[in-house]
This record gives sequence, structure tokens and C-alpha cells, in this order.
Amino acid sequence: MQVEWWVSVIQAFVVINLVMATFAYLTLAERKVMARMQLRYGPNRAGPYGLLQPIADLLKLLHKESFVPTAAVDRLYLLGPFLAAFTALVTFSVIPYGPGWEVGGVYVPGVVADLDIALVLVFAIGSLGAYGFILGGWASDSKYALLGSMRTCAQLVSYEISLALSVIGVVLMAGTLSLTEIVAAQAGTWWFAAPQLVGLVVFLIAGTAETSRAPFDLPEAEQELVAGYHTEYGGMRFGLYSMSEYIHLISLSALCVTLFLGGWHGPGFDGPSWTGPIWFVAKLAVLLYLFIWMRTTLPRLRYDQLMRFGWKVLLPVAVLNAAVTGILVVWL
Amino acid sequence: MSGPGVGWYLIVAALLFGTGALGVMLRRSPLIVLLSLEIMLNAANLTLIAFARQHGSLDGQVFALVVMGVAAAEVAIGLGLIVAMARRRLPLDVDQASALRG
Amino acid sequence: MTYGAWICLLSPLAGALAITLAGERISRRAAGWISTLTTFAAFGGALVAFGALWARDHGDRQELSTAYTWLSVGDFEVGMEILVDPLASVMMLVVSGVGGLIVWYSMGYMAGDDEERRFFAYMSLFVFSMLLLVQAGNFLLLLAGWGLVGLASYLLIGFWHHRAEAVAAAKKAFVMNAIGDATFMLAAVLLVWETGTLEYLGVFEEVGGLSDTTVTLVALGLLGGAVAKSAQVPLHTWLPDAMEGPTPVSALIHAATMVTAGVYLLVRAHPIFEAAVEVQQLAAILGAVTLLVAGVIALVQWDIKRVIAYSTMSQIGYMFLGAGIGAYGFAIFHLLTHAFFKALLFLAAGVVIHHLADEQDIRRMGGLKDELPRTHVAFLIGTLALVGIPPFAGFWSKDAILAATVESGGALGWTLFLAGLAGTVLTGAYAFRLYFAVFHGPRGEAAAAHAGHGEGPRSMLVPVGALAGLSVVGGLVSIPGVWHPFTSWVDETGEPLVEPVASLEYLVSAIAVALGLVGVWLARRAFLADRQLVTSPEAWRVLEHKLYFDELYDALFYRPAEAISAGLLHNVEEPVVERSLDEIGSGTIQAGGGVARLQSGLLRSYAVAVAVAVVVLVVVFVAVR
Amino acid sequence: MAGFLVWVIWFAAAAACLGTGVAVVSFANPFYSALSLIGNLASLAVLYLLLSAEFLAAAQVLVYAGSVMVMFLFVLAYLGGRADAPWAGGPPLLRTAAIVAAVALLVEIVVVLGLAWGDNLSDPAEVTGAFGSPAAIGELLVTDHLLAFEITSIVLLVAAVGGVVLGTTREKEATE
Repeated sequence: MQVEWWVSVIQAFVVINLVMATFAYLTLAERKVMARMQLRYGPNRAGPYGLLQPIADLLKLLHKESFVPTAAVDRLYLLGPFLAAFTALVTFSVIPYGPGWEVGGVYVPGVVADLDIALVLVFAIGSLGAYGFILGGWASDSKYALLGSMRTCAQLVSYEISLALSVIGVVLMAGTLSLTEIVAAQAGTWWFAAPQLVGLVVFLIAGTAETSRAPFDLPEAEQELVAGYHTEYGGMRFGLYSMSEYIHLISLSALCVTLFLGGWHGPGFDGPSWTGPIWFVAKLAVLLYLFIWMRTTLPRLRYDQLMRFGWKVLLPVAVLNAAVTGILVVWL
Repeated sequence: MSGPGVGWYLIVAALLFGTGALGVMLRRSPLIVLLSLEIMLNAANLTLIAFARQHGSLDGQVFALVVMGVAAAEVAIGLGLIVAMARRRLPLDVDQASALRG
Repeated sequence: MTYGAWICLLSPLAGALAITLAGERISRRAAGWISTLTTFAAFGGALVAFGALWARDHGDRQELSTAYTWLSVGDFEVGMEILVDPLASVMMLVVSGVGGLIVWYSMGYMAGDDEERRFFAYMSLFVFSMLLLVQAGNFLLLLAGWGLVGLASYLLIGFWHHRAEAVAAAKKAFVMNAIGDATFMLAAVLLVWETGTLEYLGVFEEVGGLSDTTVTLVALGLLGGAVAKSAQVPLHTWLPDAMEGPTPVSALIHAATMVTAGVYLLVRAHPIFEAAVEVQQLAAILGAVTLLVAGVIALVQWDIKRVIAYSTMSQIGYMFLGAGIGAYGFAIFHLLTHAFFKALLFLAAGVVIHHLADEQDIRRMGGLKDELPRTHVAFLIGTLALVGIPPFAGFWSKDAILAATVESGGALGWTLFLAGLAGTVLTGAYAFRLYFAVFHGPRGEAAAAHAGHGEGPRSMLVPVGALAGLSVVGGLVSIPGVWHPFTSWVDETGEPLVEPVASLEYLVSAIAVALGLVGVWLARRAFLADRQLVTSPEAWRVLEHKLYFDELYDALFYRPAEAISAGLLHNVEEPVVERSLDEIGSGTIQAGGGVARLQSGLLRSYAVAVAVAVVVLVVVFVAVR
Repeated sequence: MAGFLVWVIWFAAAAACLGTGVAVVSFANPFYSALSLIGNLASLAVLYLLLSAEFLAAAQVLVYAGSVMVMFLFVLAYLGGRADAPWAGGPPLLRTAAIVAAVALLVEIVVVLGLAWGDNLSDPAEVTGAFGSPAAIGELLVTDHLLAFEITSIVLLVAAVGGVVLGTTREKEATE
């Protein structure tokens, strides 16, 4: 079905803002959940139950002075955060969240851009995301920032391979790289989480590392590196980095939902078409909670442990999973 | 195909190739020589893909993919050599790495 | 039937391989037993094959068994195939039976040698090679067996490789045999060329259609091989030297394997020889010459084994004589009896040598009659059989050949007959000279030194006894006028050209026995008078040099070859080859030095060079287009 | 209208491509050169898209820009100031020869292109939507070009092993 170009523009606008809102309240949710898990209250001053806390944070960041270190390389220093935020946001353009609707005679698809090679695009954009961190760390001309950026670099490159290999099983079973078709392949049958359980586990672990979340948060390990690559950033530039991290997390979770958990389909049945986005958000929320939970529970790895685990455990498992899936797909 | 014909792409590729070749022949930093080589490979890839479009056959694209793989391998080895040189405190200058002089 | 033949062929090979592969994991004694038992197993297989063949109808006694196609070139195919027919079955029995007794004997003779395992592996290989030779179903396989026999004999003659004479003798045997192998090979190539096959039956069918020249050349080539292998004049000089090997090896070479191969070939390929009559007659003439030459030289030898060796040459000469005039059955008959008594003589001589701790000079022996009574009897039986005194084995077979020469008639027949008779006198003379010198008269130094040592282990004496028995009765399988199962059996393979009547045979026998007794009387007289048979010093010298054959070959072949190679060394090798190598080396270094300057070590200069080359190439391509 | 848009995009991408190419070669600091190469790769990806090579464009970004260049930047960060090198230099003759060779090469290519222009360079073949899709390329890769595929994989394996060997610090060096 032909999609009007202005429909896509509006959709993109809406999706981006929804993601931003999700990010804002994800920060609040994280602080609250962590606080409860650590027997604290968490933010509770701004608004009822601290619901206005994200807005307060935003205002605070906007009012801070935007300084630039003297030794920093100006243009790259400024480019870094924008690049990071941009690449994180772009991923959402290909994530399907519903079946598509007819609104007043105009067809509105359930995804901003339906591409044949959507999955490749996701990984391509995701791999570009590393530049935001590298540039920021390098341009700051600070040893903590540089070390943080190099750690990011190595970590992202290492775990990206496992991440990409973990979804190969899904691609083989669905026989397509298009995310909408992968979702369609899970309609009314087992989600890929069941046959691809190994892939799912690898995806979650590698994804945690990819988003630099605990227990893989070495790039910004506060106790060692102050704050890693964004040590020298302040104000809204720091805000952008922070935002890109959370949006990365959200997009990764959304991808996981799409690939392994049936996308916007309900468990075994589909309600009216408007329930699609609700299922999608519900699954997303579960995954996000899981990530927060992991952060509070697990201690950080050492750098060598991280590398050894990535190359010697995760990668072989991912390769094996892909190979076994391939053999089974061909023979069955 | 509306828009530029394949010949225009070939001209871009030729200019790109020349640039890369100049880089390889003029620069002394092994890192930049490596980068210039990548430019030359990419120029070749562009011609391959342009001709694939010209003939409506995917063989050129397949070949370009193979070239990409080989280029990745080449960079890995090149960088490995450069790091090894740096670790041994050798100067990073292709003119000084001339132990094989006859 | 064929499986018996295959067992016969393969069990010695299995024994050789087993001993070789087992190495030092088995004891020396075990190696001996493996070799002996596999050889007797081969004899069992031969018996089975023989029995099965016997049970068949007359005229149907021939079977070709192909294991697989060995070689295939276009239409030309050679299989790994064996032919079982009366001739082959007799040869199988002789080779494996007599061979088995000799190997058994070796266990006692070789006990305590440093390299017993190697010896038995070689012995098994030797027996296998000879069986391959006699069982082969085509000329190529025959050639393979032919070559392997040469190899095995080389290995065994040079078994004591720390002795320079042994090594030299081994090389001499090998080279002499190689000459024969080469002519044989050429004949085989010619056969393939002309007939397109190497199978006996196919070749024999085609022989009639070939030109006279071709047949003659082929027959000459085959005769060359036979002469070399059977040590006939003029390629005989290796055989006496082959005595350097251990005595059982000599026995094996002379009795069961190797030298009889030539006779076998003459009979096996008789259609070819019959098509080339001159060559067949040449074989008979060579046989006659050899029997005389060997008999004369044997008169003056001092080495116990050499005397027997020359007697072998002489007896093989009789066989050639028989085969050459077309008395195939008689030739093979003589081969059979000769195998018995010659093995007996060698093994008995081996007992003597063993007893005297490797003493071989008969001048140091003497008077051993009482010391070695059983050996004495055995040796006497062997000698009587050799001379052809009735009723011992040699009498029946040798006299049959002589009768056949008379029957063939003509100037050639009578000449050959006279030569044969002369040989009989010589045989009686040298055989009894040896017998008297070893066992009679006063005790020699060596005999005295080793008195009271006993005759040797049972494994040596039992084979000797068995062979003595065979030498007594072995000739009775063919009695003129009474029965002749053996000769008619062999005749199924090769229809004889001459068949003397019984009365002629008995007449000739009487003459031959009388002449043989003359020879014995001469030997007795000379011995009692304590002097040699050959009294003239000039004649003695000539004979001691073996009629100057070695010297002749030395002058004819070795010296010119040496001169030519020396000339090549000084005129070609040193000035041309060696100098040019120097020049090439220095030239390369110089060129390298020049080119090395291009190797600037500047990476970028290489890149520029590549770019310039591309520029030039593009110009060239555009211009060419 | 659409044709004009394509021309505009092509022009922008080609200009960016050439500009970043020159930048790669001319920057003194390898870090900037590498960053320029990333821009070069991205603009090339756009050109690939215009040539209906979607998958290759994505692969270009994923493999080249995403992995290879990240590795490159990592090494540059690792080397730090040691990565800086003199811009050029060496024998003047060499420099002249290099420039002459490069220019000659360009001229030749342009001449060859000019010779071929009239034939058929301006009217490319008709293609369907599946042209350049991963499925089509993948099928070719494992049928017609299987050997090339396998050889490439072996080359990659060798490179991986070589990288590990080059990067491994020997015991002796480590104690120095």
C-alpha cells in the first residue's frame, strides 16, 4: 500500500517524541526501582511520587553553562553528543509497533519506514553509534575521557559481533531481513524466543554490553574513570549523551521485542488492531525492567573478564547457535 | 534510469582512484597510506557496482562484496603491523622502514 | 585348484613381510620358523594345485587365474594373473619343496648369526620371487619375478656385507643378470609391439604370424635372459663368485631357484624358440660349450663350494642341451633330479663347512669319512647321482638327454652327443676328486683341528637325509620302456621334438655310465698317486684363471669404459660442466647485485613504479585495441 | 522532477566523496584523515544506493564504517601522538614522478571513458526491484561465486590469525 510522504513525516515526529518521553520517564522509573531495591525512596519531591522529576532535571541541564575545555578540539567536541543521540534515535524508524490502520481514508502503516534490509540498517546505524563516544572521548583531550572512549571502542566492536550473530538464527528461521516480516512470521505461532532461546540470551547479554549498562558499564565506570568518555561534558551536552544511552537501551529492547518476542502480537491471539501498540509497549516495559534489575543486582566486571567473556564464551556460543540453526533450517 | 548515467560514476571513481594513488605515493605515514589504499579499493568498488548496474548483472556487486571482505582483512593486518612497529619504538614512517634495501 | 596356487605364491611373501614388519619383536628362531613354515605352506599349496590338476582330463590341464588387472594402457592389458599347467605345477613343487628343505636347514646353519631375521626375510623373498617367476601367467609378470629373483640373489649373495668379496660378488651377479634382464625386457617390448599382448597363450598363438626376423630377435632376447640367469657361457662368471653367500643360499640358487629359471624359460617359451630354430640350436650349443667349460674348470678348483658350483653350470648345460634339441620333458626331468642331488651336495658340503668352522679349502680337509659318517654317505649318494651311476637320480635324466641328442641326429646332434659324453667323463673326474679329497686320505689340518664336534643340529641333518632319499629314488619316475609319467606330464605343456626309443636309451646309458666310471677311475688313480688330475702346468694355469673369461671381459668392457669415462672427466666434466657452474654462479651474483639497487626499500618508490607500469599498460592496451 | 532530485543527490554525494577523498590524503593528522574516510564511505554508500545496490550500501556502512574504521580509530587513539608523521618529503624526483603518474593515470582513464562513452555507457540495463537485494546477492555468492566466497573466507581467517599473532606480546618483550 502506498504511503503518503507527509504521513511518514508526521509519524516520525510522533514516534521521536514518544521515545523522548519514554526516555524521560525511564530515568525516573530506574531511579525509583533502584531506590526501592536498595531500600530507599528515590525521587519524591517534584510532583506527586516525583513524577515531575524528569522535567526538573531537563530544566536544570538547560540552565547549566555550556563550557568547552581549552584543549578540546572544538568541532569534534561539539559533534560527539549529537552524533550519539542521532544514531540512537534513527533506529526507531524501522521498528514496527502495530499492524497499520486506516485513519480517515489515509493508510497509516505500523512502522515509519518499512525496508527490506531493515535489520542490516539497524546494525549499520548501531555501529555508527560508536563514533559519538569515540569522538567525544578523543576530542575532550582528557585521559579519563580517552581511556573511556577506547574502552567503549573495544567493547562495542567485540560485542557487536556476538550481537549480530545472535540474530542470525532468527533471520534464518524467518527467511528475511525485514522487521515487519519477521514480526509477521511470529504471528499465531511460537515466538522466536522459544526456538531461539540461546539466541535471545546471547542477544540480551551482548545488548547489555552494547549499551554499556551494568554489569558491562566499563566505559563510564565512575570508580575508575570519573565518568568515562563524557567526563568533560556538562549541561545539555552531557544530557544528550545520557539521553543517547537510554535511547539506545530502549531501541535495543524494542529490537529484542521485535525479533524474539513477537513484536506487537499478543501471546497466541490478536485483539483489535489498536491493541498492537499496547502489547508492544507492555513487552518493552518488561524488558526495560529486566535491565534495571540487572543493574542493581550484578557487580561490574573487570576489563579482562569482559574481553575474555565476549570472545571466548559469547562469540562461540553465538556462532554455534547460528550454525545449528542453519543446519536445522536446511534439513527440516 | 533518470539521473546521471553510469559514465558519471566512473569519472567520480577515476578521480577518487587518482586521489588515493597520490596519497599512497606521497604520504609517509603508514596509517595514511593504509587509508589511501582504502580509497583506491573503494574507487574500484564504485566502478564494479556501476558496471553491475550498467549490465543489469549482480556479479559486480558480489565482487565488490568480496573486495570489502579482503579490504577488512588488509586493514586488520596493516594495523597489526603498525601497532607492532609502534610497540617496538620504530618510527612510523614508511621511508625509514627500509631494512629490505638491496 | 587355483587357490592352492595362490596360497603357494603368496605364503612366502606373507612370511617375508611378517618377518620384516615384526622386526625385533620376534626372536631369531621365530623368524626361522616363520620362513620355514610359510615355505612348506607354499609346498602344501603346490601339492593341492598339483592334485587338482592331476584329477583333470588330459588336455584340459591349464588354468589362468586373474586376481585383477594390473596395468591397462588402451587396448593393452596386463593382469595380475597366474597360469597353472603341468610345467608350472612341477616347478612349484620343486621350488617350494626343495626350497622348504633348504630354509629348514638354514635354521641350523645360520644359528647364531647376527642378522638371522634379515636372512630369513630374504630367503622367503627369494622363494616368493621364484614362485612368481614360474607361476606368472604372462611375460610381464614373468619379468617381474625374473627381476625379483635377481634382487633377492643380490641381497643374499652379499648377505655378509662386511666382506668385500661378498659385496663384489653380489654386484657382479646383479650386473650380469641385468644384462640378461635387459635383453629379456627388449624381447618383451618387441612382443608387445608386434602382438599387442604379453599373455603366453596369446603370444604363442600369434607367433606363427610374425616375420622371421622378429621371432629371431625375440628368441635371442629371451635366450639372453635365460643364459644370464642360468649362468651359461658367456654370462656365467657370476655363478662361482656367488659362493660368497651363505651355503644355504648357494643351495637355493643352484638347486631350487634362480639358475633353473633359464631352463624353465626355454621350455615355457618353446613355441617361440621352435619358430626360430637357429636360436634354439644356439641354446643347445651354448649348453654343450658350458658343460665342457665348467667341467674342465672344476678339475682344478680348491674351494669345495666352487667345485659344486661349476658342476651346477655343467649340469644346467645338459638341461640347455636338452631344451635346445626339443627334449623338454627330459630337460625338466633333469632339472628335477638335479634339484635333489645338487641341494643334497650343497647341504652336505654345508655340514662339512659348518663342522670345520667355515673352512672351505679342500686341501685342508680330508679323512672326514669317520668323523662325519652320515654326511659322508649323503655326499656319496649326491656324487653318484651327479655322475649318473644307476640307479641314482642323475642316471635316468642325464642319459635320457644324451639319448635325445643321438635321436635328433645330424652333424649337430652327433657333435652335441660327443660333447655330452666328454662332459660325463669330466663329471666323474671332478666329482670324485672332490669326494676323495674331502672324505678320504689322511686327516687335513682343518679336519684335525675340529675333530669331535659332531655333525650338526638335527634341523640340518634331516633335510640332508630327505634329499639323499630323493636323490636315490627321484629318478624312478621315468624309466625308459617301463613307464614315464613324469615326462609325459611335462610334455603336455611342451610337445617334445625328439623321442628316443627305449633301446637307444639303454645303449646310450651303457656308454655314458662306462665313461663316467672312467672319470671316476681317473680321479681315483690321481688321488692314490697323490697328484692332481691336471698335470701340465700351462693347462693348470689356464684353468685356474677360468679360461680367462674374467680377464677377457675386463679388457673388452671394463677398461674401455674406464678410459672413456676418464676422458669425459678431463675433457667435458671439468672444463665444461664445472666451469660453467662457476660462471653461472658468479654471473647470478653479479646480476643480483645490479638488480638489488632497484630495491630501494622506499615503499613509495614501489608504488610509483606500479603506477607508471599501469600507465604504460593502459597505453598499450588502448593502442592494441 | 524525480530525475532532477537524483541529479542533485548524485552531485552532492559525488562532491562529498571527492572532497573527503582529498581530505583523507591531505590531512596531517591521521585521526582527521580517518574521520574523513568515514565521510567518504558514507557518501559512497549514497552513490551505491543510487546505483540500486542497497545491500552493498548497508554492508559498506556496517562493515567498513562500523567495524573497520572503529578499529582504525581505536588504533589511532592507542598510538596517540606517535601517530603523527611528516606530511610528505623524500626525494623530489619521487614526488614529481608520483604526481605525473597520477595525472597520467587520470588522463588515460578519462580518455578511455571518452572512447567508450558513445557506445552504451549512458543507457544502463533495466532492472527489477530485486536487483541488489541480499537474497539475490547471497544466492550468487554461494552458487556462481562459491570459490571466491570460500577463498575470501580463508583470507579473512588468515588475517584474523595474523592479527592475533601480530598483537600478541611475547613473554620476553613483556618483561623488558
